[in-house]
Amino acid sequence: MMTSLERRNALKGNELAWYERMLEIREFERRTNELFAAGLIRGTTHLCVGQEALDIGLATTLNPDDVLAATYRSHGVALAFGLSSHSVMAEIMGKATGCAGGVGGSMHMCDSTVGLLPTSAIIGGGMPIAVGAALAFQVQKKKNVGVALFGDAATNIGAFHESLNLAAIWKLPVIFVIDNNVYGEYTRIDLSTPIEDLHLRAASYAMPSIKVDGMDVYAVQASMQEAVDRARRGDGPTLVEAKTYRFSGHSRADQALYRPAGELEHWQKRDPILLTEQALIKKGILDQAKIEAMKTKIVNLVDSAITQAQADPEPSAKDMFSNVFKEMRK
Amino acid sequence: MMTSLERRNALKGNELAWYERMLEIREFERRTNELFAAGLIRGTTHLCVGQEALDIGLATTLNPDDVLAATYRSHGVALAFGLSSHSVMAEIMGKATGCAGGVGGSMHMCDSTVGLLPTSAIIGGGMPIAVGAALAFQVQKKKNVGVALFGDAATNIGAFHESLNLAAIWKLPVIFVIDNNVYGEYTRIDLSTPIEDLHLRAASYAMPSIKVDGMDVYAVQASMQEAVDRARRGDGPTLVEAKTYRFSGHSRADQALYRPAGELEHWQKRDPILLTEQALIKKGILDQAKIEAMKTKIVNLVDSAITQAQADPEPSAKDMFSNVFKEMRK
Amino acid sequence: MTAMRFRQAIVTALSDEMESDERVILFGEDVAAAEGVFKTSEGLFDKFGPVRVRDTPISEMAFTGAAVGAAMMGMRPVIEIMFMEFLGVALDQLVTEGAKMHYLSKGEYTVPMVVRASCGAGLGFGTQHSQTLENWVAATPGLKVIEPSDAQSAYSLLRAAIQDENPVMFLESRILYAERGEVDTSLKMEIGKARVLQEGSDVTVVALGNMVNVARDAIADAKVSADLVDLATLVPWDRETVLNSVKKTGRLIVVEESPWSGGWGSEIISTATTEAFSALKCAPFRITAPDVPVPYNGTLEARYIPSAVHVSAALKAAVESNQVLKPWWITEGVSK
Amino acid sequence: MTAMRFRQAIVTALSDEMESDERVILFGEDVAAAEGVFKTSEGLFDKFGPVRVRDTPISEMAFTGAAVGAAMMGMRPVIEIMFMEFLGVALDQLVTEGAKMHYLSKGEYTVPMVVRASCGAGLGFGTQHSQTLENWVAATPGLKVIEPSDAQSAYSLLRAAIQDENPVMFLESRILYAERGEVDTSLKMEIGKARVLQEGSDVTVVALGNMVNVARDAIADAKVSADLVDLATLVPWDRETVLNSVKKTGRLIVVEESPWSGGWGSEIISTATTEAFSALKCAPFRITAPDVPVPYNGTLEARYIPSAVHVSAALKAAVESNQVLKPWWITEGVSK
Ligand SMILES: Cc1ncc(C[n+]2csc(CCOP(=O)(O)OP(=O)(O)O)c2C)c(N)n1
Ligand SMILES: Cc1ncc(C[n+]2csc(CCOP(=O)(O)OP(=O)(O)O)c2C)c(N)n1
Ligand SMILES: [Mg+2]
Ligand SMILES: [Mg+2]
Repeated sequence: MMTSLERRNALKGNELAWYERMLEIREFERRTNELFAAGLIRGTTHLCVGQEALDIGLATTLNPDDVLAATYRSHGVALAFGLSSHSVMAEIMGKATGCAGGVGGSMHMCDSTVGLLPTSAIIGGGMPIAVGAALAFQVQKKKNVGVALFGDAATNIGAFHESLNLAAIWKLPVIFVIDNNVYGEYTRIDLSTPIEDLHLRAASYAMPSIKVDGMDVYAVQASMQEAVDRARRGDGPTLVEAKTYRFSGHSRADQALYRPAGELEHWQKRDPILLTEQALIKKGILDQAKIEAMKTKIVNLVDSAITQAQADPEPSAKDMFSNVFKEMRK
Repeated sequence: MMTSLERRNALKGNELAWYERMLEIREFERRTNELFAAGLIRGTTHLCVGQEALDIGLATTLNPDDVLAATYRSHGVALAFGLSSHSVMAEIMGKATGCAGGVGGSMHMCDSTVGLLPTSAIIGGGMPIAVGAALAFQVQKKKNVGVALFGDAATNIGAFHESLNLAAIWKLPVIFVIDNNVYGEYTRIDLSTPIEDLHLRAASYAMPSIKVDGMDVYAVQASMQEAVDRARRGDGPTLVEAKTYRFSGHSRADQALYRPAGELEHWQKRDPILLTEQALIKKGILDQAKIEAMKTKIVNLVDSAITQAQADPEPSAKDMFSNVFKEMRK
Repeated sequence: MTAMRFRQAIVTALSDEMESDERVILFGEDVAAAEGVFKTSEGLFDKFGPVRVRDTPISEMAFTGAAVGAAMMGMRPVIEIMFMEFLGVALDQLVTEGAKMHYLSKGEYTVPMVVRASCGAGLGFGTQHSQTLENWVAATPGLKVIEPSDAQSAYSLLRAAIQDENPVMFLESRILYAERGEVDTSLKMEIGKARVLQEGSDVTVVALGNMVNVARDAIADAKVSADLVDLATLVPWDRETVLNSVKKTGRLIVVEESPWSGGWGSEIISTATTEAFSALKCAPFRITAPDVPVPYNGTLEARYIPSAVHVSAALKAAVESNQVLKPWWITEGVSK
Repeated sequence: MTAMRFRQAIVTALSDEMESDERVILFGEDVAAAEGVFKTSEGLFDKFGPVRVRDTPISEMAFTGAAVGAAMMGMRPVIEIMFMEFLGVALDQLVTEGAKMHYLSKGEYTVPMVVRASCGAGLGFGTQHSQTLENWVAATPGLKVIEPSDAQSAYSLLRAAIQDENPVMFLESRILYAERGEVDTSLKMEIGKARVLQEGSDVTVVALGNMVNVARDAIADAKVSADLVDLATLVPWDRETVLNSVKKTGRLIVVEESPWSGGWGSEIISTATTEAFSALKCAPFRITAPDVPVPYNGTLEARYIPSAVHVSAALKAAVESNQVLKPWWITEGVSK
């Protein structure tokens, strides 16, 4: 079994691995959806199908000692950051072996070994925390960056405004990444927000911003690299807006019937996995046979992760009382 | 005794009355400061010296059935809106005759007969409330407007961002007025905010904005009129930034020693009362003799208001239990 | 009488109020076109249109405050905070602004608004979407707090809340949304009046929201003679009914989903002890959730919530031998 | 031992911790250049410089959350919320994020941060700047809550709070800032331990923050033999000390500045009743503020806060005749 850190490092400079990890995320979400429908997962889930390029772009540009504050929609970014399908699925199933020990669930992914802070289920919850992590790095004179990843609709919450302003005035090494997947729950972004290009809000804080095609992993990497470089240089924060699309419904059983006809199909033509596939084929490092082999491997990998997670033990009553407070060193 | 509404209406189209009311505000604040220093007022006070043109500009452009959500720094706007010096001073002194019955104090002015909502002592507290008032007007198909008046430093609180966005998306008849007096408490605005022209933040909401010389009552009126017209036409909100200067310290005994040398003096040359005085003299409706007479009248008016307030009764223990809940109609 | 689900009782109350009073407007995230994530506004957008039923951006502070302002200008806004936790980004507007406007205006302005919020554990929504959090709002003079336990009280109390001249926090046990009950739409209920759902002689059980149902099952299971008091309104709570019951039975158990520390049940015990001390036959006590964040895992979450089995044992201990049943985490030795 | 004001004890504790641990940083509105609106960070900006002592914009949500994030990355941030009410715009970050990060990370991340906030009535700051509001934070598993009563406990407990590995809410009775007391900077105090300030046999008086001083005066005035328990830590509070005292004296009075409804004192009464029922000689009771927004007028504000005169009368009623003293607004007939 590879550790999270090993799985993270395995992506380094390895384009095929990016593609494979994207396949893993896609397959993982497909199975999650299936398991939820079958009643084998409780609560709620928020799938990230269609956003794999963004997740991989983040994971491959950041270092494992950089940190990310993300949201309830984080299966993909967790896998991209290096967590195993088993660790994520076990968490979704509430097992003791899950990345949060089974007390978190689908909305709360975490792994300190790769800088994945506990993801927040509160809109805007993670932004000030990423700012604070960046503050620590600045004080500690470390070259790390803090990243907040959140949705388009989250740009309307007060914490967004306050976080960007504070980061700007303190010139913190933090990057705010808007995953603009066009919807906040069942509401199209234009119904809740009077401007289309959300990154333009950076102007309110004299902060540089970047708009990027979130379906293109290379584009995401390039934009993130620019922002990361700025942060590591000590030149402060950046607001990045990645234009993506939520292929699935918002959560659970949502069929997304509120979508205008043809919209999904339009975006599916720009499926990030498809785009990566085409790019790699063009570069001559991927072909149909390899694709098939990889897909089979991934199907099996995710399947056995699920089988394993299902067989895993549940946390005990005692576990529920652990980690409420950190005990003091005596 | 004139009612608040009569005092408000007395300003209508009467430039001399504006000037006189500005004198009243100035004298009122001078006496407030004196009384506080003498220990005759408890708690805290936030003077508005230097901002009289903004207060009068608002009061003369809005109708008495428009509403204003303002802040703890509202003695001036209360007087401009029509409240008597007695009613405001009695409140500051905690008397039963005060505009909030003595339970509010300096930070909580209110008078429903002229649309002065209870002022909030929480930064950002009034903005959503003005939005809500505007929402009511829109639903009720009334031509009224809601106005939020707040400081420069308040543009960094989350409620600012959320309120502007909500007002914009619902196209509400609301006007956000930034009283940019250069300081938030003891901190110069450039130390807390990375941009200088705060009205530019309106771009984040595709909202029109206006920058105006807050020392010039005519300019304030013109800008407010533009915003009010837009709102009454049903064309939505406006962000107005009035450039003013806080002649006094933030509150109570603050000597404002943190000000750069010469800054106060620079602004004092643009004292709003001075500017109005000069304009009225130029127009030939004011002369030195009239000024002297008015000043004497105002000094006496404020003085007798104070004398009266001091003699007024305190609220009774029973008053403290009134108006916690509105009793139901039976 | 009509059989309907708890969530339909909410819809019906909203609809009936909106029909009879055009000042009532409704807004919140996805309450209009999508009819609410819990379908608690089904049909209302179609029926009352986009002026009165509105989707908001994700801006709890702005839209809670907008309700305050609209209420002060003569509307009767009802807003939906999807999960009670989300009030954590907007508490100021309800508690520090809305609840104080009547007081600060010498009574000149009133704030007739209702903040509906779903609350409680049991559905696997994890630690940031499963608390009841009455404590955030319960010590706010000027704010009423209601928490119905079934479709009938949801219907009648929501109507009463909308008709009230004051700000009201209306907490809905999320786990009850799908539960069915008989509703008489002509039945009025008064805010501040507890419901004695069942009468008995040996013990008084006080509960709120879904815990009323747990308590009912427990009483049946324990076969004790109990007064079951559904508090229904937490602020102002019905001291008279509770005290009369305790004076009659001499025993008091409060069942609450709040944590062991800081939960509202302490106030019931404390008041009853002070006011009915000489009537008490044994120590009154609370049955609560433990002092931990709500765990996601289903088995743990089920243990987190007070269970009928445990409450039943507590009832027997009290009635049969005047004993206090300690929390399970103490008796089982898993925590202090 | 050094005589210093309460606010200087705060400064000294901050300074000593910052000196001994470079991970400690301080930020908030006007805490740096201006040294705090209550001068609770006097000299710290000069001493520790702009990297470790920072002024923030007026953005409580952002800077409270920034403390959470910085703490998770190994710093020990102390932030100042100028008036406790301002947490109403930022509660989410402390209660729903910060307090749950350790749990949600299987203990991998810790959040050693302190949120200092001034609280309480008595200085004429009006209804939005005068509450104690412990109830907003007290039912939060994962968050400790401290409220010192004098310069010594302010000093020792603030140091303990900063050294603690968990998020701590540190409430400072604003009215105490100017009070002087003797401080022994070598004295350590433990979080979660109450201080028995005075021992007696006939009644246990439990208080917090400035109410400890009111209780002390009352005990002297009433000339009763009382245990005066300064709770000092509200979460987790010292059950053992309180229960032992109640078992000894058989009488319990809690003095609190919270409102009558929803105040923290209920929990003390409730727990003591449950755990020490048979030891009680008479009904325990609370002395609290009334259920009204804090009034500005000085006479009313003085009545709002529990007074030594009233507490003294209550002590006598309890000790001399086992009676409960009703709140003054009831006995005087000004309210129900
Ligand atoms: C403060 C708060 N308000 C509301 C919600 C409910 N909610 C969960 S997800 C969501 C939509 C968020 O949309 P967006 O930010 O675009 O992210 P996406 O789900 O598309 O990834 C809402 C409203 C919440 N979790 N927190
Ligand atoms: C939420 C909140 N945070 C902090 C404060 C404390 N405070 C009162 S006035 C003030 C400065 C506000 O500056 P500005 O908005 O420019 O208004 P001005 O006082 O200059 O009129 C601050 C920080 C508050 N009242 N509310
Ligand atoms: Mg989205
Ligand atoms: Mg200012």
